[in-house]
Amino acid sequence: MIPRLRFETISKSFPGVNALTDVSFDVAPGEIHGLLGENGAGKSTLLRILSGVFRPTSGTVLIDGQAVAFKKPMDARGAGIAMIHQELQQVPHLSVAQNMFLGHSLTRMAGLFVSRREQEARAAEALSMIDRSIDPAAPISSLKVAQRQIVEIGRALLDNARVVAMDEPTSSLTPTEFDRLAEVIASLSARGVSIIYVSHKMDEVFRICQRASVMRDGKLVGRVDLKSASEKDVIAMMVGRQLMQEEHNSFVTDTVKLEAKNLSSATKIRDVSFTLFKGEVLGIAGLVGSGRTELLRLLAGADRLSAGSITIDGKAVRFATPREAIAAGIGLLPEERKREGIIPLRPVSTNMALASLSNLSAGGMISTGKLRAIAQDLLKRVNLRPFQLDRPIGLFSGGNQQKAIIARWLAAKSQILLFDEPTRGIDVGAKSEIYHLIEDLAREGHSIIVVSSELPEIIRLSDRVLVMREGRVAAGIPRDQLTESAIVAHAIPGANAGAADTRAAQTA
Amino acid sequence: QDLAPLNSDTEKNRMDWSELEAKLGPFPKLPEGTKAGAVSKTLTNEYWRSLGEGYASFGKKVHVPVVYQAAQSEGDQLGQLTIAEGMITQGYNVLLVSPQTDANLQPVIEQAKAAKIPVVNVNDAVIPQAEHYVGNVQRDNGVRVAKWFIKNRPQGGKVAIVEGQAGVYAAVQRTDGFKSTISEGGKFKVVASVPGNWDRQTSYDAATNILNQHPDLVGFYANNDGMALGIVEAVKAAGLAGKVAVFGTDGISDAYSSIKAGELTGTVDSFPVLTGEVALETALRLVAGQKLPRVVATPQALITADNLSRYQGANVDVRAVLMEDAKAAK
Amino acid sequence: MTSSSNAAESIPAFRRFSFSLRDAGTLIGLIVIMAVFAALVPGFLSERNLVNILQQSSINACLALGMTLVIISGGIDLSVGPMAAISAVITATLLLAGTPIPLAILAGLGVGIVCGFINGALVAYVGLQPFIVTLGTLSTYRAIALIYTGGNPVLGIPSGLRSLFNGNLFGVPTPVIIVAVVAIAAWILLKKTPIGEYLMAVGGNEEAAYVAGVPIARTKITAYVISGGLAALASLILIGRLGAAEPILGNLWELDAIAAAAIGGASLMGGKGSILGTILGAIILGAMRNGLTLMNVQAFYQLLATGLIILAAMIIDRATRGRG
Amino acid sequence: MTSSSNAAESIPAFRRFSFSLRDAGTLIGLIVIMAVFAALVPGFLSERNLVNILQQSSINACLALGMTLVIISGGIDLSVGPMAAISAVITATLLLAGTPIPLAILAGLGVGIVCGFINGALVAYVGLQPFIVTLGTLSTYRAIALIYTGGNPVLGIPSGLRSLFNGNLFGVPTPVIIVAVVAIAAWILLKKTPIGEYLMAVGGNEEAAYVAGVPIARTKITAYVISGGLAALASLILIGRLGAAEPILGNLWELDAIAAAAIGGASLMGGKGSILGTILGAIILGAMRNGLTLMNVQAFYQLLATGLIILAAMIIDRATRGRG
Ligand SMILES: Nc1ncnc2c1ncn2[C@@H]1O[C@H](COP(=O)(O)OP(=O)(O)OP(=O)(O)O)[C@@H](O)[C@H]1O
Ligand SMILES: Nc1ncnc2c1ncn2[C@@H]1O[C@H](COP(=O)(O)OP(=O)(O)OP(=O)(O)O)[C@@H](O)[C@H]1O
Ligand SMILES: [Mg+2]
Ligand SMILES: [Mg+2]
Repeated sequence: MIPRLRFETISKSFPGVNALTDVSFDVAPGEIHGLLGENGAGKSTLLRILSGVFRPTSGTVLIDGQAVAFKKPMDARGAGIAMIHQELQQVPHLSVAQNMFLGHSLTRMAGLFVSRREQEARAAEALSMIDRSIDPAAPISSLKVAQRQIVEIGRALLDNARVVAMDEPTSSLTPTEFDRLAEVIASLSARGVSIIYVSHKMDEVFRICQRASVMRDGKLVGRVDLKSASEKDVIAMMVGRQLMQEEHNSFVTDTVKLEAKNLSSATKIRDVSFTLFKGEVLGIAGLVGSGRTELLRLLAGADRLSAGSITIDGKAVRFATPREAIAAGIGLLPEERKREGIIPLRPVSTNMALASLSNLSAGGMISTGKLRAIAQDLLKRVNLRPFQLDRPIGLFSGGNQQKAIIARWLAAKSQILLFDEPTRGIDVGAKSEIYHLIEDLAREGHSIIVVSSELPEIIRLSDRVLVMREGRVAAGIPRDQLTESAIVAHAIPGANAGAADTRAAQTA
Repeated sequence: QDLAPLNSDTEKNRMDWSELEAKLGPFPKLPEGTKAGAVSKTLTNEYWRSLGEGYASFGKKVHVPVVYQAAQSEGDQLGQLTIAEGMITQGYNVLLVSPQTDANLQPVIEQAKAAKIPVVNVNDAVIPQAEHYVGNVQRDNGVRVAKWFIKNRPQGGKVAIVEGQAGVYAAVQRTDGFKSTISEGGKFKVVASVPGNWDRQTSYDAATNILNQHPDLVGFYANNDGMALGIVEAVKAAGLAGKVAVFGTDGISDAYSSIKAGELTGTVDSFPVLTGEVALETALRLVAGQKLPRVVATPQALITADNLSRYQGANVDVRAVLMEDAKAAK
Repeated sequence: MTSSSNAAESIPAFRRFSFSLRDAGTLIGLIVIMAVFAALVPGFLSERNLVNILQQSSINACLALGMTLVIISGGIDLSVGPMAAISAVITATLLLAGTPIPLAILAGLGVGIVCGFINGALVAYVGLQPFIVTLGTLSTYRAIALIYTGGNPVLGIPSGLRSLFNGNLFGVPTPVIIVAVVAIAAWILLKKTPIGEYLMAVGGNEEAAYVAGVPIARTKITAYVISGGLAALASLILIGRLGAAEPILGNLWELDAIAAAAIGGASLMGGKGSILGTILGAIILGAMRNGLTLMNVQAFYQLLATGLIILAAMIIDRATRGRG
Repeated sequence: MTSSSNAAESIPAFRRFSFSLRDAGTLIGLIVIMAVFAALVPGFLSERNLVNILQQSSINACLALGMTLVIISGGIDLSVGPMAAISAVITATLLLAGTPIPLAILAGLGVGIVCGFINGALVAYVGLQPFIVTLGTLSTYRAIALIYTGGNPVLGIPSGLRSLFNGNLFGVPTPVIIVAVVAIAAWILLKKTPIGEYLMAVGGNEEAAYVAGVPIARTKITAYVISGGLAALASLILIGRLGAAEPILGNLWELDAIAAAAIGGASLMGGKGSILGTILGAIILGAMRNGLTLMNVQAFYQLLATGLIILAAMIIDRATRGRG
């Protein structure tokens, strides 16, 4: 049988980096093909070649046996290839539906006018497969990241594509949404649509994919049949070594580090109270839109409190800007890396040092030596790849950008670290590195709050978990009662929201 | 540096252009290879192009090559300075400059002095340190128009002024001359004196607004002809043609045509071509080593439909006519 | 654009209606200015004067509409004045040479379109910065107009053209009607057609637009071409009014046009702008000039007032939108 | 920022050196222009003329350095000319009133700094768009200078100040030395201090800079304050040269300063710019004017050449950087 899609000895080099070397594999019609690899392995680059964003340095892409050479994304789209990009590709002042149909609007009157109503209807239809709550007429900028990611998925479903390339489509989604995506993918596959699925979440890949190709350093290192292979083997193939068994370690002390009382914000947060101890890792779980990100932004001084108080080390604090929070020892790893995290044109080293420049300067001048030393040290610690400190951060793969931002807060010596989806888009190897890092930080006496939509991650890391629901703390679950079902039970609206649980959360 | 700051309108050490030959004798012989450089404000205004024609025609007459340059726009102060400095380095024997502002060519005066090149300030802005100035009396432009009103509209009434760019010497002087003269008898009232920025469109809009509020206006005085022609259109659009007198300044050819057509009431012509000729003559006499007074005054005349044929036409020798005028004035 | 990006973010429902809210802010700014002048100048609110204000705002509004589209696409067009000048002098010379009026008008508009196309091509194909491209063509086009005419105005525009662009229709000046039609067309273009979406997309997130298959170059060029065409149209209105086409016409028009667009809510970072807002912005500027002239404010103080009113209008607008 | 976002993206090592490579592009542009003039104009490359070019470029370079910092921070400053005018007339009147020279200089610089601070505060605290803020202050500051002096120039600057700003040191004109020192200081500020990093962060991604604790408001204000201070310094150089301070001084300075920064590689989208590039850009503009004058090109054609050379310099630069 002719494969639906075939990569033939694809190479791509960027000046200074060989992103892909002789990658060949094929995907059958209706196949759901996993594409695995560490951060920077070249997965996105390969898919971007497929979707016409890049042209390969050498090699050919064949679709249904025919060689294609796309000059621009439009060409790929015309050839029946849809792509969900790793980073959100959206235009702020357009509506959800307009974004979804951008570049191939539905029109009436001989293509003269955009048919908004029809677009919105079709957009709603596509979105409803995953999330019914998104209003296709709303401006995209009013949506949270997760919802925007769903919009990206919806967009790919609009084209009746032959191949759908998904580059980490669920990086900010919760398992609930993944379940629905899995159904959608299954029905696409049943219709003969081929899917390439890139994700760092192994369980997802094992659940939906039949076969997978594994990449390392721009080369294809193996093809695996996921029915027979074990997760451990695949990870070993990706990372090139065995990962240690993950176990939770607790370093909680009974010194109160931060105390939040009755926090409310103008928009979402209602009456949130909790205590954070020195050395504690406090997990915050909840559905998309439950207010987790908002809570972290409040704590980090990025948004204003409308009521309530925060004390750190027993002293009342009130932050007007993140800068003040940083001075008080709080660091926020933002959820939306591209928009809130990086200064794309600046080197990775200065991006890392941005929050601690005053400490790295003497007499008003940045001490280049100190900056280099700390960059060397911390970026090595987070395992940045490629290890080029002067390279603009915008050119790094998504996961490596994330690592650099984590390093930012290590450089700033923040005592309270607020990690919003810290492993979003991070490969398994690096993920375990980050887990160890978080544990090390806790051991060193940092207090850490981790927001994550991945329940295994929350369970792996947390000493205690707060579950949020509609802007309130629905429950506090201590370590010994921590299970996925316990969290889910509290997170879903209408479940038994015990006031007692809330109280438990504050003192647990 | 010991020179008192020049006020071209009031300077005592002056001479009328008509006396040049009489007092200094026939045009002298010049050193071999004499060449003159001239810098003016802009070529986008006919006035300055005509001045250049005057330079060229006199240069041709006495076989002196004249290079005439201008800044890229009115108000380009540093660009004009660059041009003038370039001329000094290039070894011209004399410079004629029409500065954008009173001060922007000051360094040229100093550098030229060091290089022993005479500099003649020709019209408009006045460099305080200038040793020689050729031009008309700016203030007098406004005065002449005011006098016309006093004579021809004896019952008085409301008048309005549309000014040139705020802060520019010529605009300030012309406006002031008109304002102070017309207010003297107490019969006229200046109901508006608003900026037109040397711009036809701005003046049109300003005039429309003024006419709207004062339909009984007697007349407009504009600091230049371009603005006056804009005002004429506004007056026509308001249906007040013939009722509101409009005066401009400079005497560009379009102003003449408009007067002929019975639209523009008048303009104060300062005869740029003649001014150019006189200025170059003055400059070259300096090169030849003659002593001249600090200011050589050039003529101007209020042109209206009544006297237009005297100053323009196929057989009119403007120079001769003006010479007559000068004699008559004495 | 402010340090309080957080505030903006925490009011999403807000954003949903932000366009009309922003326009409301501009409208309030206009009302405040009108009220102040009405109190100070008798007759300011007379019908005749209001029509006057609209007529005097029409040229700037026409340019500002094109500017708004360019700004939305992430660019800027400093060359509107010189483009207008070239098409004015060409139309005028054609008319004087006896070319039929419709043909001369088409030629004038065509010249504006060609100039706009050159701007657009330099931005989109050569990849130069819009500011510097149009700064370069600002000089170049002006020089062409000056060289073509030798610096002299072209006088004697036939009355046929003049009445077309400077007449009245049911008591409304034709320039006002023309600009209203253009504004409606621009609004439809922006809100109802794919091109409008492309403009917003290219200015809002060029990479996303590219990946989505938006024809980037074509979209940018379209914006500059429209700006050129509207500059030409503005010049026709002007020569209709003045009866003369000057090569120096349109000096500093770009600043007024940009000010109108910005007062109306266009962001010079691209991706954002409102047709209604721009029209209101142009009227704010027109009303201000008119009021100051009627008050016979002295030149220096008029300049002062112009500056302060622009700032005040922006501050009022910012405040009514509820800053945060 | 071009349609080929992909192409731009695919040249990373490039980007790594992009600053110096970009500067090399500007340098090549300068060399080409110099070579052309050298071939056409005898004496163009004489030492005296070269010094002349530097001296004539010094004022624009001084302004353009401040402009570069503002542009890097994501803003723009249209009010440099009027800021210069205000500080010039105030310094001059103080000097005439017998104030000691150092004090008068400090006062002049202080005035520029205050004006810059107002611009910065309106941008950073009130949250207005930089273009419109500085368009408003462009009129306001100019009006203040005119009102303060009644429109008259202030003549008779003491020779002490004049020799300070218009003298020679080892045969090099002092303005050139002053600007060289300012350029080095600006380079150090941008490359070696936290403020420089903050400027690039704020212009590069304001939201991210905010979350990372960059003091957004303070950073933006710093840029405008520096721009105001350097405008004042430029005005001191000018009044040293002219011996007079005029309220209408500095007309259209902003365009030249922006052109120099943009030719030198500053992106008006913010986050990007080069001190060396800006200096080269200012020299390109200076050399061009000088050369055209020496060639006795007529004003209209000079305007044409100015426009075309700006475009050509940008195209050469784009081409040498290897477009894609
Ligand atoms: N536009 C670009 N310019 C230069 N280098 C690039 C560019 N895009 C990617 N690279 C480099 O190519 C390599 C592969 O990156 P790619 O984004 O394909 O990795 P990835 O496998 O998708 O990683 P991740 O899991 O982190 O998303 C990396 O070293 C990256 O830095
Ligand atoms: N359906 C929705 N439509 C529009 N805005 C929403 C919706 N749901 C939530 N939001 C906005 O999201 C914010 C709260 O979500 P927040 O990001 O704090 O929660 P979260 O649990 O962190 O979500 P995420 O998992 O996406 O990070 C609020 O400001 C709210 O206005
Ligand atoms: Mg990737
Ligand atoms: Mg979140």
